[in-house]
Amino acid sequence: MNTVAFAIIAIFTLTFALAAATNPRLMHAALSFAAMFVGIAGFFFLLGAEFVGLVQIFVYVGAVAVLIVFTILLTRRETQPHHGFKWGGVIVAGAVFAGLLWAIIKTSAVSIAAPLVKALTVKQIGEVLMTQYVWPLLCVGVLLTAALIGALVLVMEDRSER
Amino acid sequence: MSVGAFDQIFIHLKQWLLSPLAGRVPGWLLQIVSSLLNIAVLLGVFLTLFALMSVLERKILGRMQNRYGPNRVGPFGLFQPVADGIKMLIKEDIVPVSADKVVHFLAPILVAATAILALGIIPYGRNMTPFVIDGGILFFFAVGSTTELAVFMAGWGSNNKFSMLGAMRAIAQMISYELPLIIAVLPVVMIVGSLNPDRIVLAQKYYYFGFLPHWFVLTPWGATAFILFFVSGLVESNRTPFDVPEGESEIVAGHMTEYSGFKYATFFMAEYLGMFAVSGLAVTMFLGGWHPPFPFLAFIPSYVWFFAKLSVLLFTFIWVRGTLPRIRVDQMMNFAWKFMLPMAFTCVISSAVWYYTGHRLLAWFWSFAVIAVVYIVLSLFLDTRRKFTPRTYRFAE
Amino acid sequence: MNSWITSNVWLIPATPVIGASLILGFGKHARLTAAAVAVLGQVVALTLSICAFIPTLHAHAFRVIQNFTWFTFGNQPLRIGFVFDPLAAAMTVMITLVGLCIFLFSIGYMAEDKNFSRFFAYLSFFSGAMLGVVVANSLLLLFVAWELVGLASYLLIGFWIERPSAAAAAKKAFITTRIGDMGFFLGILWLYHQSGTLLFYNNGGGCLETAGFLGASATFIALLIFCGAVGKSGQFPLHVWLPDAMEGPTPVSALIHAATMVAAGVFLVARVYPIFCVGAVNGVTSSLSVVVWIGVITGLMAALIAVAQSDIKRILAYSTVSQLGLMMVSLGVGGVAAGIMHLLAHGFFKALLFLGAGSVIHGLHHEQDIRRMGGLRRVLPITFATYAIGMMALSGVPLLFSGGWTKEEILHATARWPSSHLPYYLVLLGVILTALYMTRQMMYVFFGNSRGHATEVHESPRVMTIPLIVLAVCAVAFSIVLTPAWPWLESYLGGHAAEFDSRLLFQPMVLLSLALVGAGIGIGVWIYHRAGGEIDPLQQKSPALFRFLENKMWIDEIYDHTVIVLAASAARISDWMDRYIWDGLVRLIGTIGQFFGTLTAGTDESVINAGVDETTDGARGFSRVMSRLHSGQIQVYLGAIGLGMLALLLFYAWLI
Amino acid sequence: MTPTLQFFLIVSAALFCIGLLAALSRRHAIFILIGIEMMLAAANLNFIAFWRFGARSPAPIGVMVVIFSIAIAAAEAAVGLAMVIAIYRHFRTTNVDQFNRLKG
Repeated sequence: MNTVAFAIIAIFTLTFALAAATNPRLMHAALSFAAMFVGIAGFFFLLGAEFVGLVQIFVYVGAVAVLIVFTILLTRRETQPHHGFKWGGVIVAGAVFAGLLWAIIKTSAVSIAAPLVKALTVKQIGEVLMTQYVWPLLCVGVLLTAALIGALVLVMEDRSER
Repeated sequence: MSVGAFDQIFIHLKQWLLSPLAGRVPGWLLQIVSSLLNIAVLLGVFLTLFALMSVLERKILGRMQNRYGPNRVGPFGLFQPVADGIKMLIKEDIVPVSADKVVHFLAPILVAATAILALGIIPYGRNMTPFVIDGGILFFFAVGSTTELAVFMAGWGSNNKFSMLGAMRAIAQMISYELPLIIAVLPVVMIVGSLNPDRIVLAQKYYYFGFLPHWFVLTPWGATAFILFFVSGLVESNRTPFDVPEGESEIVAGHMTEYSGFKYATFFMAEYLGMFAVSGLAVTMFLGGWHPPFPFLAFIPSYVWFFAKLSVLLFTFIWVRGTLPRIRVDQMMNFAWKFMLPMAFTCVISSAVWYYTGHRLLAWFWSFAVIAVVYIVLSLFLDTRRKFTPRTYRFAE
Repeated sequence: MNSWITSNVWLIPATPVIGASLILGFGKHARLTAAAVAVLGQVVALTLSICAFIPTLHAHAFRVIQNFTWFTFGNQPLRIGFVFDPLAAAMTVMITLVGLCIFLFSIGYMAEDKNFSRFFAYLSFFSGAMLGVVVANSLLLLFVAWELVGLASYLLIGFWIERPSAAAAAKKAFITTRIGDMGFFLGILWLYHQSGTLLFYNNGGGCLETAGFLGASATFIALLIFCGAVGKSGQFPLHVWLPDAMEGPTPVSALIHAATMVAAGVFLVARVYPIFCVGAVNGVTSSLSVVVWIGVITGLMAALIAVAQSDIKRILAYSTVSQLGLMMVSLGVGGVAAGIMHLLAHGFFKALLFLGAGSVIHGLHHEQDIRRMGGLRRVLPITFATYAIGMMALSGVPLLFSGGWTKEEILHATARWPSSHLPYYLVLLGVILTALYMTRQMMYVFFGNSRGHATEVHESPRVMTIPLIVLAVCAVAFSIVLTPAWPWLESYLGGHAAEFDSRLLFQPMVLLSLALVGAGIGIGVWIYHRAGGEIDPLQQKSPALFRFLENKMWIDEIYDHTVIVLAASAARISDWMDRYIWDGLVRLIGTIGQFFGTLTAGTDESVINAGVDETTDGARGFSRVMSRLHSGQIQVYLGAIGLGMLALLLFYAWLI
Repeated sequence: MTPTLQFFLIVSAALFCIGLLAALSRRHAIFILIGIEMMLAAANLNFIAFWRFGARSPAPIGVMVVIFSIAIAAAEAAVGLAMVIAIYRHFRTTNVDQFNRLKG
C-alpha cells in the first residue's frame, strides 16, 4: 500500500466529510456523507480488510444513506427554516482536534510501518465469528431485531390523527 | 478436463499484450494496466451485448406480438441500435430549471458505474474473472445496493413529482427484493463455504453418475433459490412485470422522466447492464458458471458455455416481459415480504438439512420436504383468493 | 404366543384419542374429514383389537402385561401398566365393533348438526377412553380412564348444550356418578394402603394376585369399589342419571349409555373379582351378596318402571338399567363368565335397539313419544326387522338369539346360589317383565295404525340402515358362540377348553325360559294389541300403580326432598356462620389494626415528617440551582462531552 | 515510503472532529446523527488501523469489533432517524433548538 493511494483516499474522505458537515443543502450533505463512507471503505481496502470495507459500503451507502435521504424527504416541510451555524461547535471541535493531533504527534510509539501479513480471508472471519464471537453475534442479531421493531413502532402513524 | 487452446485464447492474448511491459515498469503500474485492459474488454463486450440485446428484444417482442421487429436499418435491422445511439447522442440534453443540477448530472453516471462494477467479479470462463476478490459476492451486492442511492438521486435531482414517486417506488421495491435476492444466494455460499465466485463455480464442476451436472439448480434448495433469485433479479432490474417505477401509464417514466438524450441512454444502458449482471451471477451461482452441461461437451470453450447460459436467461427476461402484465405496487410488496422472504429463509434451512444429511438421495428428499412443507403452509396462510390488503400508496402521500 | 400388538396393546386406545385430537385440530368446518378420521380411527382400532384377539384364542389363561413406572414420589414408584387377557380382548373387540357401527350410523343421524365434527371428536375420544378402561392394568390408570369416560359422557349428554334439559341432564349424570366415584377413589386409596400396589397383575405381585392377604378389609374395599360400579352402571341408588342421559343424541345413548360405558361398572367388578371373593364360603361373601341384592332390586325396579314409560328412549334406558342389574346379579352369584357374556351380547343388541330407535326418531323428525307413533312396520321395514331381532334378543327368546342363552346362563347361576333363592324368582319375574315391556313398545311403535304425523315418514339412509343390519346379524350370530352345547366363549373367558355336548342344548331351563318369555310376550300382545290413543291400557286398569311407575317411583322427588334439601340447608348454615361468626372476628381484628394505624400516623405526621421535609426542601433548592445547567438542548450536552474529552486528554498528557 | 500508523490516526482524528463539528454546530437533527455516524466511522478506522499495524493475534479482533460496531451503528441510525421522523411529526420541525422540553 503506497502513500499515493493513501493521500488520494484521505483527501477524498476528508473533503466529503467536511462537505457533509458543513454543506447547507441537506441532500448534498447527505450524499457526500455516503461518498465519505466509500472513502472509508477505501481505507479499509488499503488496510487489507476487504470484508469490512464491503460491509461498510453495503451497510452505509446501501442502507443508512438511503435511510437518511428518506428521512430528509419525509421531514422536508419545515415550519421555520433554520440555517446559520454555531461557531461554538467549531471551537470545541477544533480544540479537540488540536488536542488529539498533539497527542498523536507526541507519542512516538505509533510511528511504525505496517508489518507484512497474509491477507485476511472471509473464511477466517466467518470461522472466528461462528466460534469465538458467536454470543456477541447473537446479541447483535437481537439488538438489530429490537431496533427494527422499535423504529417501526416509532414511525407508525396512527390512522386516528388523519 | 482438457484445457484447450481455444479455451485460454483470451488469457494468452492478454499475456502477449502485457509481455512488452513486463519487467520494464514497476509492478503496480503493470497491475493497473492489466486491470485497465480488463475493464476495456469488459466494457467492449457488454456494450456490444447491450446493443445486440436492445435490438433483439425489440425483434423478439415483435415476433411475440405477431409483427416484425425493426428490420429496416442494416441486415435484419441489426444496425438499429447504432441509429438509436446516434439519435440519442445528437438529441438536446434538457436539464429542468428547478432541478438540482449536480445531483441530476451525477445520478446516471452513478447508476451506470455501479452496473459496470457489478459485472467485474463474474467469472466468464476458465481463469477469466476480471477482478478476483475474496468476497466477490459481497462486492456484487454492496455495489448493487448503491444503485438505490443513484436512483434516489435521479428522482430527487430532477425536481419533479413523477420522478420522485418513481424513485420512491423503485427504492421501495429494490430494498424489499434485495433481501430475498441476497438470502437466496446464501445457501450456495453456505454449501460451498466461500464468497469467492471462482470457488463457487469450481464447486459445481463434478457430475453425478458421470453425466448429471453438479449444478446447484439441480438440488431442491438450489432450484427454489434460483427461482427466488430470478424473480428478485427481475425486480432489481425494474423489468416487467415489476416495472412499476417506470410504468408509463401511471407515472410518466419514473425517475427517468426528466432525463433526455444521452443521460437517458445511460439509464437505459444501466438497466440492461444490471440485467446482465444479475443473470451472470445467477449463472455463476446456480447454473454451474462456465461448465458444460455434459462432460463430453468440454471441448467447447468455457466462455461459450457461459454466454450460452447467459443468453438463455436473457431470453427468459424478454419472454417474461412479452408475456406478463404489470403488477400492482402493494401486491408486489406483500409478495416480497410475505412469500419471497420466508421462502428464501426456507432455502437456507433446507440447504443446511441437505448438508447435514450428507448429499445423498435421502438428503434430497428431506430438503425437498422442508421446502414443500413451508410452501404449503405459506400458501395456506396467504391464499391469494382472499384479496390483498386494500391498496395504499405509502410513498405517494 | 404373544404377538407384537398384544405387547403394545396401548395402541388400541391410543388410536381413537389421536383421531379425536386430529379432528379438533382440523376445526369445525372440516365435517367430512372429521367423520372420515373418526371412522378410520375406529377401523384401525377394530383391526388392532382383532389382531390382538387372535393370539388369545390359542393359549388358555392368556395374559400379557406390560408395566412401567409413571412417576416416583419419595421412594415409592407409582407403577401403571396395560394388561391384555380374554376379558380385555372380548371387550375391546365388542367395543370397537359396536363403536364402528355407531360411528357410521351417526354420520347419517347427525348429518344436519352444525357441530358435526365436534361430535365425532367427542365420540372418538370416548371410545379411546373406554378402551383405556378395558386394557388398564392398574386400578389408578383404570380410574383415570374411567373419569375420562365420565367426562366424555358429560360432554356428549350435554352435546345440544343450547337445550337447558340437556345441560341439566349432563350435570346430573356427572354429579351422580361422582358420588359413586368418590367411594371408588376411597376404595383405591384403601387398597393402596393395604396392598402397596395398584397393579392388577404383576407376576404374582399385583393387588389381585395378592388379594388373599387383604383379610377383613377386603369386604369394605370391594364395597367401596362397587360404589363406583353402582354410579357408572346406574345401579339402584344412583340409577337416576341414566334415563335423563337420554337427552343426548341417540348414537351417544347407544354407544355410551347402552353398550359400553354403563357396562364399565360390570366390567370393573369382573376385573377386581378376586377382591370380592376374598374369604368366600362356597362362593358367597358379604360383598358379593350386596352386589346380588343391589342387582336384583335394580333389575326389578327398572323393569317395572320401563313398563309405564312413554318415551321410546327412556324405555330402552330403563331396560338397560335392568339388564345391568341382571349382570350384577350374575356376577354376584358367581357366574362371572355368564355376566360378561351377557354384557357382550347386551352390548350388541342394545346398541341395535338404540340405533333402531334412533332411526325411528330420525324418520319421525325427532318424535320420541311412542304414543304418537304406530304402524311404522310398513314405512320403516328395515328398521322394523332389525328392531324386532333386537327385541327378541333382549327379551331373551331362546335357542336363536344371543340374549336368550346368556339369560339362561344367568338363571342357571342364580338358581345355584346357595345363600338364598329369592333372587332367582325375582329374576324370573324380571324376565317376564322384560318381555312384556319390549312387546308393549313393539306394539306401540310398529303395529296398530299410525297416530300422529306419520305422513312424511321416511326410511333412514343407507349409512344408517347398514349398521343396523350388521348389528342385527351380530346379535343373532353371536348366539352360536354362546350355546351351552358348545360353551366356547364361556370357556374362553374362564380359560379352559370347551367341548361340544349336544345334550346340554335342551335342558329344563330352556323350556322354563321359553315359557316365561312366551308368557311375557303373550301378556304384552293381549294387553296392547289394540293400544291406541293417549290412554295406556294399564292406566285404565290401575291408574295409581301406573302413575307410581310413570313417575319412576318418585325416586327423583325423594332425592329432591332428602339429599338435596340436606345439602342446601348445610350450605345455608355454613353461609350464616361465615357471615356472622368468622366475619365478625375479622372485623374485630381489623378495628384493632385501624387503631394502631391512627396511632402511628399521628407520630409520623408530628415527628418524622418534619425532619424529612427539611431535607427535601434543601434538596429541592439545590436541584433548582443545578437545573439551570440543563438547557435541554442536546448539542450543549454534546459540546460538554467534547470538552470533557479534551480535559481527559490534557490530563493524560500531564500524567505522561 | 509507506504510510505509518500515525497518518491513519491523524486522518481518523480529523474525521472524528469533523463529526463532532457536524453534531455540535448544525441545527438540523439529522446532522447530529450524521456526525455521530462519522465519529463511529473514525473509531472503526482506528480499530482497523491498530489491528493492521499492531501485533497479530490469531483472532482478527479489530475486524470483529468493527463488524459489530457497524451493526450497532446501523441499528442506532435506524432508531435515531425514526425518532427524528417522530419528533418531526410532533413538532413539525427538525430544528434541535426547538427541542428543549427537558429544560430544567
